[in-house]
Amino acid sequence: MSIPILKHGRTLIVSLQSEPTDAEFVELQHELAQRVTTTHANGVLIDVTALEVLDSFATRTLREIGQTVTLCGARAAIVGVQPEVAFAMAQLGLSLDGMLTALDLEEGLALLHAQPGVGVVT
Amino acid sequence: MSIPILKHGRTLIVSLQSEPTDAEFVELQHELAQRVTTTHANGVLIDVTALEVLDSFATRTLREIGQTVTLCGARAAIVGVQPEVAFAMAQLGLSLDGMLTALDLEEGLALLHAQPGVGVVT
Amino acid sequence: MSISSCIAIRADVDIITARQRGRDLGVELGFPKTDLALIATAISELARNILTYAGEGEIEIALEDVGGRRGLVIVARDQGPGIADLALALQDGYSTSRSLGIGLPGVRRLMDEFDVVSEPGSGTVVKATKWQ
Amino acid sequence: MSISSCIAIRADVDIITARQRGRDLGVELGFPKTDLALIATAISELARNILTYAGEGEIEIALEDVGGRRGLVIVARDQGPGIADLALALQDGYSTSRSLGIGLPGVRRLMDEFDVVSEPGSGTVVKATKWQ
Ligand SMILES: Nc1ncnc2c1ncn2[C@@H]1O[C@H](COP(=O)(O)OP(=O)(O)O)[C@@H](O)[C@H]1O
Ligand SMILES: Nc1ncnc2c1ncn2[C@@H]1O[C@H](COP(=O)(O)OP(=O)(O)O)[C@@H](O)[C@H]1O
Repeated sequence: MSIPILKHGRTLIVSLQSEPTDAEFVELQHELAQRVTTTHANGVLIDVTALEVLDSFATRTLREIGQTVTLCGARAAIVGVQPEVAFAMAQLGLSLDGMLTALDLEEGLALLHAQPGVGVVT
Repeated sequence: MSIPILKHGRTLIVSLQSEPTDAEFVELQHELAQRVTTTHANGVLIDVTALEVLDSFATRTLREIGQTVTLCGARAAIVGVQPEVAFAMAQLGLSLDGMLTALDLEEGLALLHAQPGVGVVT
Repeated sequence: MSISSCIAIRADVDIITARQRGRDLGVELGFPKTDLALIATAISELARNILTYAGEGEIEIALEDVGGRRGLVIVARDQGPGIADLALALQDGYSTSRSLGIGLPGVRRLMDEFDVVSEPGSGTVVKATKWQ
Repeated sequence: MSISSCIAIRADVDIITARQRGRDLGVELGFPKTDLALIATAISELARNILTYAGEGEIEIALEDVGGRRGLVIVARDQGPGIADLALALQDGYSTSRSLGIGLPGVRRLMDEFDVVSEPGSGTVVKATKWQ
């Protein structure tokens, strides 16, 4: 696995440092679902601060990651979408509907912990 | 009724041990609605840890169970969706939107109790 | 090693038998766990369509070997009413029953190759392949 | 200053190379940050379509200068199957793959000018321009 997944308490944190390829995005989806179950995580944070593009493929995969992780019983949030990236996504017609979003990792953690059932059990 | 429903405090617990047939799923839906009302339950937990497939029929029925139980005044949560199952559901285009999900029975109980109106009365 | 298996689909228990058989063959072929779930889910959707729309039919599960590249093939076959508008049937959300309408387009997403042959009056054959 | 760049699209990493190259040229031309994101996103969508539908092709990124008005031009070119129904392909949500179907109509919205030439059997050429 080329994209590292860190664990902080019961939250898995993924910082996308360089633009992932399509294959790496799909691998991340598999890996995160596995890890949520095996490590008993209740939250997943994906930091996209470093990404200059979120195209339709990346967006669809992030949405699927959110769905997969939620099905497994955790919550996922995307943090750090840059303003230019958000603007391009909106123009393209894309949204992260149904996903939690926050400014940065710190706010993302706070947001996850404010979800029912996530903050209470530590 | 082939699928046993256990009672733990005011929570009904269903552990699906073998793959239910379509007819058993529908029977479970009826049965749970009845039981919520007759036993005065305020929460329902459905454990799908043992299931290797949740196809569109199973997913629709689980969502309907969630809706039915909610209409009867309780809350339902699905626990133990396996990572491979979650991945396949996301690929198929399915989600458990609008339902509570948790990692396992223990967390499911905690999640139900964190819901407004469920935790207070025990 | 069993290389082909045919399951008659006549009742809802047959759906479970069919997907279990698909899983078993997948395990024998050494498919990873994620693919096993995709294969079993695809079989489940196709078998239920047979039951719902044709009443009965069969699911064949076989090993395909094309120049050393191995795959698992699912063939769902029935003599039912067939599909009048295939393009429509392959769209997400289209259903002539009270169902979700994501069976066919979903199976296409789950598998690597996907093919439907159907004519009104002469039944439906869906073939879907997962490569190793 | 480089005024034109051509990137062969054969694998998913090439998508990243192509949009990076587009960004770089945009920076050289002095495009604002917002436009750089729009350009990179458009390149990404067109490059992925080449990979998905034609298997391989190329992305050309060039500077256009029309009477002192400068723009960045993206040309996506492949010898793939072509697009049978262009009007349909330009509709939001229409896709023949498991995709979202907003690539082509989306690129049209992202850029200032947009043009597709495609015939079944003779490949596809998409040209899109962002003016400064
Ligand atoms: N085996 C079949 N025989 C006849 N019609 C079928 C068959 N399978 C699918 N169809 C038609 O295609 C439509 C779409 O199928 P599908 O995408 O699986 O959704 P769903 O089964 O949820 O309706 C069905 O509503 C039905 O009209
Ligand atoms: N380079 C291409 N070659 C052949 N067909 C294409 C090409 N680009 C797009 N298409 C066709 O146009 C449709 C719509 O494309 P697009 O809007 O980008 O959506 P998507 O790629 O998500 O399907 C595609 O599904 C495909 O059928």
